[in-house]
Order: sequence, then C-alpha cells, then structure tokens
Amino acid sequence: MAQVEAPGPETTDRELTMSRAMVEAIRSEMEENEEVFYMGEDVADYGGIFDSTQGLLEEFGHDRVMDVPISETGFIGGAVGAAMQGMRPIAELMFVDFFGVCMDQIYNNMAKTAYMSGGSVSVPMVLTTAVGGTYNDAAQHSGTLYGTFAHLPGMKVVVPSTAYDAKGLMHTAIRDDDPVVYMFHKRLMGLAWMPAPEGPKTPVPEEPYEIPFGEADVKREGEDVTVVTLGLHVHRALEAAEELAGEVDVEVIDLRTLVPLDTETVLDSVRKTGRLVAVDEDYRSFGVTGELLARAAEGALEDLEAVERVATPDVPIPYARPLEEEVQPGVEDVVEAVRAVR
Amino acid sequence: MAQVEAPGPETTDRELTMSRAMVEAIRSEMEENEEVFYMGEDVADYGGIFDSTQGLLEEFGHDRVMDVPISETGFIGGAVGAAMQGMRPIAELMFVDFFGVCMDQIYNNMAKTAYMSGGSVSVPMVLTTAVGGTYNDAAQHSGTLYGTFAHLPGMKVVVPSTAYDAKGLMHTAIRDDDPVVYMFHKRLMGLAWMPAPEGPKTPVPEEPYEIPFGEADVKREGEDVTVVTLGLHVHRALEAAEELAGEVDVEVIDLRTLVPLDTETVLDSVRKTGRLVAVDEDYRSFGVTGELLARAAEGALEDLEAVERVATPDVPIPYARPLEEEVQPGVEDVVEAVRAVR
Amino acid sequence: MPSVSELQEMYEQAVTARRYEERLQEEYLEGKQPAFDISAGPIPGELHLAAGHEAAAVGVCQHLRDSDVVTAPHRPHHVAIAKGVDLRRMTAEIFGRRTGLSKGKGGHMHLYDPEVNFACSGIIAQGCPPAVGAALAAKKRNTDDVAVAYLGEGAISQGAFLESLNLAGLHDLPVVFVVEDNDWAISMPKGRVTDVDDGSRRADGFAVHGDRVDVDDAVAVYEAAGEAVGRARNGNGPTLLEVQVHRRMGHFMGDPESYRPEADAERAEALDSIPRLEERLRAHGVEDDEIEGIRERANDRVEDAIVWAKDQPQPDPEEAYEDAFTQQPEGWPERPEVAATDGGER
Amino acid sequence: MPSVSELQEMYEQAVTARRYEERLQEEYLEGKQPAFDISAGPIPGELHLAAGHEAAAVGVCQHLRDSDVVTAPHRPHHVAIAKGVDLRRMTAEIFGRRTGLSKGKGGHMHLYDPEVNFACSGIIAQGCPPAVGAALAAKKRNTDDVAVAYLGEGAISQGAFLESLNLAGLHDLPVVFVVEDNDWAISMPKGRVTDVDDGSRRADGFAVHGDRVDVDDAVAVYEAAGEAVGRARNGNGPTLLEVQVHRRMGHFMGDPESYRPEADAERAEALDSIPRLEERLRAHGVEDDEIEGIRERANDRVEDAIVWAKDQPQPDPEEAYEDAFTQQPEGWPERPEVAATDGGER
Ligand SMILES: Cc1ncc(C[n+]2csc(CCOP(=O)(O)OP(=O)(O)O)c2C)c(N)n1
Ligand SMILES: Cc1ncc(C[n+]2csc(CCOP(=O)(O)OP(=O)(O)O)c2C)c(N)n1
Ligand SMILES: [Mg+2]
Ligand SMILES: [Mg+2]
Repeated sequence: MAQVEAPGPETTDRELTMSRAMVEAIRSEMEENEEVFYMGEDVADYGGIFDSTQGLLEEFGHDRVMDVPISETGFIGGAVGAAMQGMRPIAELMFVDFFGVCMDQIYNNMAKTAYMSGGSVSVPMVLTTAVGGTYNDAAQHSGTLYGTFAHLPGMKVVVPSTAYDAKGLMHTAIRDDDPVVYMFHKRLMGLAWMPAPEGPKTPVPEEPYEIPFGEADVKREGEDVTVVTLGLHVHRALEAAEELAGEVDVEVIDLRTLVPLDTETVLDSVRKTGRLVAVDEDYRSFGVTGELLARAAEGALEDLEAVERVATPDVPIPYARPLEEEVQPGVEDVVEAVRAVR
Repeated sequence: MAQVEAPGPETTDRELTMSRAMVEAIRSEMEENEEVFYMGEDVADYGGIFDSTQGLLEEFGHDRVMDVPISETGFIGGAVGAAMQGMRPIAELMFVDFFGVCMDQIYNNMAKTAYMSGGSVSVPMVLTTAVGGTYNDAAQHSGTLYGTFAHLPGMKVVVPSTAYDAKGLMHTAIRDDDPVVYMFHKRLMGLAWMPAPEGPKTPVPEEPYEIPFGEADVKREGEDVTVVTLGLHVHRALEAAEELAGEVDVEVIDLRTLVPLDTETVLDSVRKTGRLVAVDEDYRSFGVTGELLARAAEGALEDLEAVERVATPDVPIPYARPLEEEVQPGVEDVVEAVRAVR
Repeated sequence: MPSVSELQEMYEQAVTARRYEERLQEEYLEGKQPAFDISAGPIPGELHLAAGHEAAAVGVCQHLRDSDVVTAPHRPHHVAIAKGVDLRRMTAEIFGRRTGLSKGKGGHMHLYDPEVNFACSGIIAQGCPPAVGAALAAKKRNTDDVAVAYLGEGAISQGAFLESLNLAGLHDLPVVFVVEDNDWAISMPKGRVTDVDDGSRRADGFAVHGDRVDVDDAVAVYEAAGEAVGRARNGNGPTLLEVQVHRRMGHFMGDPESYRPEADAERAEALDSIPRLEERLRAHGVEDDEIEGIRERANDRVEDAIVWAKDQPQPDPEEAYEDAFTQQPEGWPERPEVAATDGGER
Repeated sequence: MPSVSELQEMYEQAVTARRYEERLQEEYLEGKQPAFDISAGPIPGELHLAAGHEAAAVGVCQHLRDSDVVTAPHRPHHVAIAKGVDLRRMTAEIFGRRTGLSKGKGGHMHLYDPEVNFACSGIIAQGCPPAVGAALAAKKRNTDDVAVAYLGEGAISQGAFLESLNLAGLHDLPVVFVVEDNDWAISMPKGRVTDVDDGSRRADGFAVHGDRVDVDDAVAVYEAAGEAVGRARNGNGPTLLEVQVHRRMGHFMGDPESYRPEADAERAEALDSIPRLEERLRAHGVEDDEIEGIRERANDRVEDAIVWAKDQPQPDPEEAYEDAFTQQPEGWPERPEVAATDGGER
C-alpha cells in the first residue's frame, strides 16, 4: 500500500470520540477487504462492552462480527490460525487483565510464528484489548500491562490517546503484516457511562489514513522538562503541563507505540531539557517507565540532570476510591514529579 | 521461625550440584511439615525433567510427590486453592516458557489473593520453574522471563545461581507465607546430560538454613565497574571479571531475588564505581536490565559515568547454534560492555 | 426432601439475597444520578447482581458447613449470603470501606471470608482450580470437607473449568461444580456459545457425574445438591451440577440489555423461584404471617448491613501499600515519594 | 478400503518416516559421544522421535491434499513426511542450517512449510486453536479444505484442546483432531492423568463426533480418518479421532526410560504397524521385491535429505536479528553494539 501523507486533524471540523474513530477504521477496512473480520465476546449484538464494535453487526452480520464462547485460548488461537492462512482477523480480549487465560497463543504462537518460520509464515492479525483503571474495577479489571506486552518480542504494541490517532493507528494495524496488539484505554473511549476527559475527542478526517508505528508525537513543546507517556496519561501530563505553565516549560511526548519505540524523539527532547519524567499507568518496576529511564541513561547520560518516574506502585490495584486514587498516577503526581526534577 | 545466621559455605567440604541442594531443602521441609507436597508433570517416577525432585518419590510416595495431568491451569490453580487452605504446596511449571497456559492462576489468583482479601487470606506456595537457554531448545523452550514475573506484583521472585543459595533460598521460599516463584536455570542444575559451568557446584552445609530475600550477594569486589546480574550470568560475569583482571577491576553483584530487589547494594556499588553494566538472559527491552539502569539513574545519577546493558535482543530465541550464540549474552559480551563503560 | 425448618432457612436466605440485590441496585443507581457514571456514587465500579439466582445458592449451601469451601465467580452475593459470609463486612467491602472483608481493597468481585471459607474470582471459571485444590487439601488432611465451585453457563467453555473436571475426576476429589444457567453470558445466549443444551454433559468426557436441574426451584436444587455433596463427602468423587436460574437484572448494573428480547425478560420474571418456595412453605402449613416475619427479618438484616456499612470509615490512602504480601519485604513497595534526583541528596 | 496403490503410498511414507527417525537418532547420538551432552553434535537441543506413530500419520494424511492444513505437536516428523513437507529443507532445519525451512531459526519442534500448509507448536495442545482457525478460514472462504490438529493422549487434558472442541463443534468447522495415543506422556502413563480410557470420549461433552482406533494399524486409521475427513470436507463438522500408536523410542533422545517397564517396551515393539502394513501389501499380492524396492527408495530419500542437509551452510549470526517481524520496523531490534555511553560521542 503506497504510503500517503495522512491528512491532519486540522483538515476537518468533524469531531469523534475515540471509540467512533476506532470503529470507523475497522469498518472501512472491512468494507475494503472481505478477509477482515472481528471476533470477541459480546462484540455482535452488544457492540463491544467498550463500544469497540458498535454498529458493525448491522453492516456486516454475525459471520464477520462474531460473538464467540468465553474461551480466549480457543478463539484468539483461532485468529492466529486464520491469519496464518492469510486472513486478517481482529480478535478482542475484553480486558487485558484476562491475558493469562490465553497468553500462550499470544506469546508462543501469534508473536513467534514469523520468527520460528524464518519469515515464511506471517500472522497479520490485530488483538484489541481494553486497558486501564480510574473507575474502581479493582485488581482483576484495571490493569494496563503495557510493560508485559512490550517486553515479549514479536508483537507490535499500539496505545492510542486520541480519536485521530486511534483511527490512523487502527488502519495501520489492520494493514500491517505482523501481529499488532491494540490497547485502548476505557476512560478515553467516550462511553456514555464513563465520561472521558477533555482531549481524546478530536477532529477526525473521513478518509482512511495511516499513522506509522514508531513515531512518537510531541504533544507540547517545552524547554525545561521532558514528560514521556502514553494513553490516558497523555492527557494528564498535558493538564499538568498547563498547570505548570509559567513556572516550568514542559515538553510532553506521546509514545503512541511501545513496539517499536521511538527512542530518538525521546532522546532529542531529553538532550534539550536534561530532565526526564516517565509516566505511565502500569506497575512501576520492570516496565515502561524503567525502560524509558534506561534508554535516556544509555543514550543521553551526559545531558541528564534528573529523572523521575510516575507509575502505579508495585501492588495489585485496589478497589475503594481513596485507594485507587492513591495508586493511580494523577495530574498532581505529574506536577510534583516535574517540580522535583527541576 | 526464628531467624538464625545461616552457616556459610565455608563451614563444610561437602559439595553439591544445584539440583541436589534444591532437593535437599525440599526433602527437609517435607520431612518437617506434612503439609508440604510437590505437584508437577513427571516429578514422581522421572524425578523431574531437570532433577528438581530426584529421589523424593522414594521417600514420600505418590501422594506427596504428585504427577499431574498436562493441565497447568488446573494443577497450579489447585496449588493456589490448597495453599489458601493453609497447606504449603510446591507446584512445578516444567518450563517457564509455558506460563501462558496458566498465567491467570498465577497472576490473578496466586499473586493477588493476599491483597484482594486485605491480608485475610495468604497463599503460601512455591512455584518452581526451569528457565534459560544455551542448549538450542529454540523459541518455545529457552526463555527466562525474569522481567515478566518481576513486573507483576504479588509474587516474590527468586533466581539462585549456586547450590549454596539454591538450598537456602528454597528453605526461605517454602517457609514464606507468600507465593514465591523459584526460577532455576537448567544449565546450572548439574544435570548429567547438560554440563554445568564451574561455579554453581559449591559447598553446602547439611543443616537447613535460610537465605533472606532481598539481599544481593557481592560475588566479587571491584573498584572500577559494577556488573549486576543473576542466574547463569553470575558465572559468566565472574569469568569476564577474571578475564579483565589487571585491566579493569570489576565488582560483580548477584541479585538472587528480583522481588524484593536489593536496590541499596546496587546503588552503593554504583556510587563507588560510577559505571554500571546490567546483564541478564531475558529480552532486552522493558525488563530487568532496564529496571537496573533506571534505579541507578534515579538513585545515583550524579555518580553515574556510564551505563551499558547486555541481554537477549528483542527477538524470539533462535534454534541454530550460531544464532542462539549470537543472541545469548556471553562472557565476551560482558567483557566488551565493561570495556565500553570504562 | 428438606424439612420445614430447612425450607424456612432456605427461604430466609433466598429473600435476604433478593432483598440485598434490590437494595444494592438502589444504592448503586442512586449514586449515578442524573447521568449514569460508573465511577460515581457510594458504590463505584462494576456491579453484577444475582436476583433470580437464589435457588442455586440456597439449594446447594443448605448442605454445607463452615469448613466446606466455596468459590464464586463475578456474581457472588447470593452465594456468599447462603454460605454465611458476614453480611455487614461484606457490605462494607462493597461500599469500599476500611472495615470491609478486604479493608476496601477487594470490592464486590473479590470477597473473601476465611471464617466460612468463601472466596471469589472475577475471571471466568478461574475459581474452579482453587476449589479443586481445596478439595485436594481436604482429601490429604483426611477431613470430610467438600468444596463447591460456582460458575455461569457461559463459563463451561473455558479451559480452567474443563481441566478442573479432569483433575477432580482423576483423584475422586470431594468437589461439586455448580453451573448457574441463566441463559445468558452478558449478551450471548447459551446456544450461541455451545452446542450442548445440557451443560452437565461436559462431565461425560471426564467420567464425572453430571446432573441438571431443569426448573428454577430451590427444592429441586436441594435434592440434586444433596446427592452431589453427599457423594463428595463420602469419598465418591465430584459432580457437575447444572441448575436453571434466571437473570432478572442486567448483566451488570447499567447494562441496557438491548440485545435481550422483551419476552425473555418476562419469562425470567415469571419463572422466579421465590414465589415457588413460598408455595412450598404454605403447602407445609407455614402461615402467611410467619412468611411475612421471615421477609421482615431478612429486610431488617439487609438494612442493618447497609446502614452499618455506609457508616464505616473510608480506608486511608496509605493503606494501598499494604497487604500485597503477608510477609511484606522491608522498604517495599517503593513509594512515589518524589524528590530531586539530580544530586546525591536524596 | 485403500486401493493397492494407496497402500503402497502409505507404506512408503511410513517406512520413510521410520527410517528418518532411525537415521536422525544415529546422527543425534553420534554427536553426543562419549558423554551425552544435549547441546553437542550436529543436531543440538531436544529431539522427539515418532518411531511407532507412523500409522496415525499415513492413515490420516492419505486423505489430505496440499491445501488442507495440518498442525503438529512436539513430535512432528512423521506427520510432516506424510503431509509432504519438503524433506531436504526440513532436515536442514533440524540440522540448524540456513537453507532449512525456517533458516535454522525454528528447529525440530517448529517446522513450517506453507507450500503444504504444515505447522507445529512445541507447547502441548496449542496447535489445536490454530487448526480451528484454519478451518474457520476455509469455511469463510467457502473452500472445501479441512484442517487436522495432531496431539498426544497426554494433551487431552489441556484447556486449549478442550476449548477447541467446543468452538469446532459450535461452528461445524471442517477440522479433525487426531490424538496419537502412545500410552505415555513422557513418564506418565495414560491412567495416571485421566480416568477415561478412550480419549475420544472427550468429544461427548461438546456434541462432537468421537471415534477411536484401537489397533495400531494404518488401514484401520485410514478407514476412520476417511470418515472424519469426509465429514469435515462435506460440511458436517469436526471429529475427534483417537488412534492407538506406540512409542518405540524414549520420549526424547536421551530419555533413560527408567520409569518404563521392560514389558511395555516389548509390547510396543511387538505391536508395530509397519510389519502389519507389509502383510497387507502381501495379501494384496505385492511381491517381496517390490516391497524391498519401496524400502530402498525410502532409505535413499532419507539419505539424500540428510546428506544434503549436512552439506548446507550454517546461518550467519547476524541473521538472528531478522524475521521477528515480516514488516521489520526501522532500527529494530536494537543491536548490542557496545559503545561508550559516557560521552555524547555514541
Ligand atoms: C476469562 C474471562 N473472559 C471474559 C470475562 C468477562 N466476563 C465477565 S462475566 C462474563 C459473562 C459470564 O457469563 P456466565 O458465565 O454465564 O455468568 P453470568 O454472568 O451469566 O452469571 C464475561 C464474558 C471474564 N471476566 N473473564
Ligand atoms: C503446556 C505444556 N506443558 C508441558 C509441556 C512439556 N511436555 C512436552 S511433551 C510432553 C508430554 C506429551 O505427551 P503426549 O501429549 O502424550 O505426547 P507424546 O510425547 O506422547 O507424543 C510434555 C509434558 C509442554 N510442551 N507444554
Ligand atoms: Mg450466564
Ligand atoms: Mg503420549
């Protein structure tokens, strides 16, 4: 597919929620290509618990928008098998927290087949999954597991933070010949029953467009401190930057994809500011924030004046509001961390 | 249990392989406590594919050294249930690479029950598992997954590198009231059919002793460069240090446990040397080496002159000898990395 | 056949459970006014209510004692009540309070009461292996305790359940798998996810006893469960027991149920087990005012628990750092104490 | 009944497979002299040989064409041969050579030949879901291709297999699950891991056809597989077919088999399917020297593949960084190019 320059969000006035943008890309790919289909629990009549397939059943019917039994190993492995035959399935793991019931298919089959076959077989599928907390769904339904998926080789890992990106990244994901894990944050989807913050709802051009993997987006330029983040926390970081405006000039980088990771954009910024705050919603240790600090230390140690990370501490995610709020990195946590590296 | 000072390895001449030392601790705990039992595939008559239970069947019979069907979710979850009732099961996942068929029981039940119950229920079990490559077992049988387990909260993670440590850490693991993941490296076990390097076979006192979790072991003191590692790579790092003797004075730290992580010992060393090389056998990104660099940057940035990491690159582990050797961090890779940070 | 006093006990548990769910629904939704926001109100997060499932809870648990183990899935309240979980502390947990069963850390899908050996998991079918493990512990310790794993009919296609059947059968473990068939797995009707109408047939391939109760009736469940629990207690191995129940509310609170035919909801309404249980009581000569007395007692108990719970303190944010481990390592977990890192002055 | 020419074909595949395993065993062990070292010699790593399993391979694959999909487990060679996988490139793969099917990256448990739609996974039962997916693709594309998933009798207690049965039955997918029952899962006899003697009974709980071939006989397998594959191809849904085979070698090379009674090994030896197939040929009037000719051809083909493979180049270490992705991202993966990091001069 020839790579054309994506039309920017400034080319349209039409605003969409993130879920609408994501579905628009899926619909368009399904219209273009008979070999694209969607499998998941409650994706047909329900339209996806988090609206990830809303409206698709009506257009494509149960054969292409398939409800499946609650047997993730079976149907995600099924998607792998169909993809190995050249189809382009999209399989949905309802919450990323359920990965443990089907991780072998993901890690040992989906992600490794290209390599284990020496490139003779590819697995062009997308694994969509809902991530994130903020609504008191407790220890088994609030994780992001960004680090877990990014650590294991053979999958590309995508985490959109806006409707504009959600659409473009989904087009790229479906067209990509490799397995892509597409992690959408529930709080960003624009669900009627879970109000999204300002930010994810953006102008979205009607035509299909791709956003290339491995290109971080500098959401806000700044001279003093670099904040690197993704997903929901892009918006929190921007809010923190706003709050600090005048006091600290904060640069905010949205990674958009974890695999591949755009180290260069991060390093360029860190070389400029000398101060790095890595922010994510995953567990603190052995994850994304550690990797970011490590890459900064590897690539820009001489310029590095101070580092800090803001993440969920190394405990399961608690239920009660004051407890979840304590572990969930908030705007104030980012503000504090930025001040601390100054 | 009163914490007594462990008798040092210098108190005995008796040398054991790592597998003998590990089994000795298990046998002793099984003799002391009727509630300790072992479950796994081929752990009874076979004695464990990697000798992890060799000789136990003869003493304890099939009821306490239980062969189980190839259904890891079933029997590891079974261990969780028995542990919730106060028993002290040891369950074996034959290769850590199979984690994906049973990770929900590990992540969502074993690791989270203490927290989700507010501390009213604990899960005093040990999950033993074989890790590591070096013998061309290819993509689905050569992983270590250190980072994957260390990242997810609620499990203590232990990686012995010597017979002496293997025994003491196993005693501690079985007596601990929390779930402990005990990762033994196949290459270190002293198997008849997979020669171990020099090093893991050490003097081991006959009496039971505990090695506390969260205390790294400075295997070799040095002034110039800190190498932090664990498992098999402790021995490779020591060999590299030997090779560099006279040229670079290398300090080698064996973490012994990943959770809890002994950050202080690492930082003390890095403050002294200013140069850190993190080495492990897991995938490079979003794992252990990244965490180590991050902790150094957080805790000792001012003293940090140079960092480097040596790990398996972000690809599945290939089969053929030249390929596996390329991705498997070797002594020369450590030597080179140490030279690079000088 | 249950005795009159057993019938009365079951009825009391059933109406307690029903009332409990109705009151939680009120409390939950009240907090979501004017616009439904899942994270608002006194009960945040997801809430899966079990109105219509009572027969499965009371008919089975009537045969259990405190030392028997029960694992429940995401829809646990009715079973917890029938198993004798402390209602005040359970309610406090659901309201996220410090005196809750889990100090507010667990929430409604993660209720643990070790006093009566009750536990849940919110992941489909993942309570089955731990129930098998509890049964294994009972066998090893030579007690005659049994374990019961509850799951929904949507869960009978999940590996964890199927592996558990094999393990339980292989070792003749004292465990009963109770499938609550409410016809729906969220929006998916049973026929869309398996070819087998009678879920207890899953047992066939493992040489395990299978049985199904086709009517939503506490006494019929009592009978079948009596056999199953007896079999387990006497060392004669596991049973898979499927029980027809009905989902009277949405899958979770806030579920628009637009996928559900009106007629199906009406049918569920009509097949309710509670009036049937009342009739049984009457047939046994229990007077209307006695029945009314039971209901009042149940209502009072529910009210007491809710009032008590709402009066309990919130947990302190700092408590979030405790309880991941029973033996907490020193200095762990690292707190996000933000401090300058650019000097050695940390 | 298979025709004579079909019998001859099956015989040829069977003796090719047998000879192949014997020769690999030699090559493997020769490299492990004087002391067995798993990582030494021309074939490093684990090696699971299938001598004694040939009937299951040839009896089923006789009904398959290139466009049909087969997934095999850790013990794949005989099935690969019967499915028509390129023997030279497969052998080169096992010897870890650059011209191997996977350029030396896969190894003996990870053989992929997209030309004949063959694939493996070394994780128990994890080839089942992809086979179901391939069958789903066939159905969606309206071809009459079928998929066959091979697994061992030890794998029938694994969730992945059981979930696959349900999915396949539910959508009437053209898939056949072939269980090779060799009585052992490494050191564990069948009776130690399941209560069900006839593994095909696992199908019962999913309303799937189940069948078992009790004798280690290629023709009996051919008959049963013909029905199963026909059912699939005609749109009449999946079959679970268990086939009795025998393990003539250790679980893997180097297995001391000290857990295995002498008598069991002897029994396996005596029940070999290859002499039986020879007798069938003779009964159909095929002469001894024709049979000898087939054997020689098979031996030659095996020898050719081994000689060719051993002559192939090793992969270049740099190739390790390729193929994790089909669309490899730029600059990925980061190479361990060690360089000073203490200045900006990187
Ligand atoms: C492994 C897993 N997959 C999916 C879910 C999401 N989920 C929660 S409840 C549910 C439906 C369960 O249906 P059923 O088992 O019939 O129980 P019911 O809700 O009807 O009581 C689903 C799909 C989950 N919690 N775990
Ligand atoms: C999930 C998983 N658990 C355990 C293993 C280790 N393992 C490899 S082969 C095997 C025995 C398999 O027995 P069976 O299925 O009967 O096949 P056979 O080897 O007899 O052909 C085991 C336990 C594995 N590869 N995957
Ligand atoms: Mg249901
Ligand atoms: Mg077998």
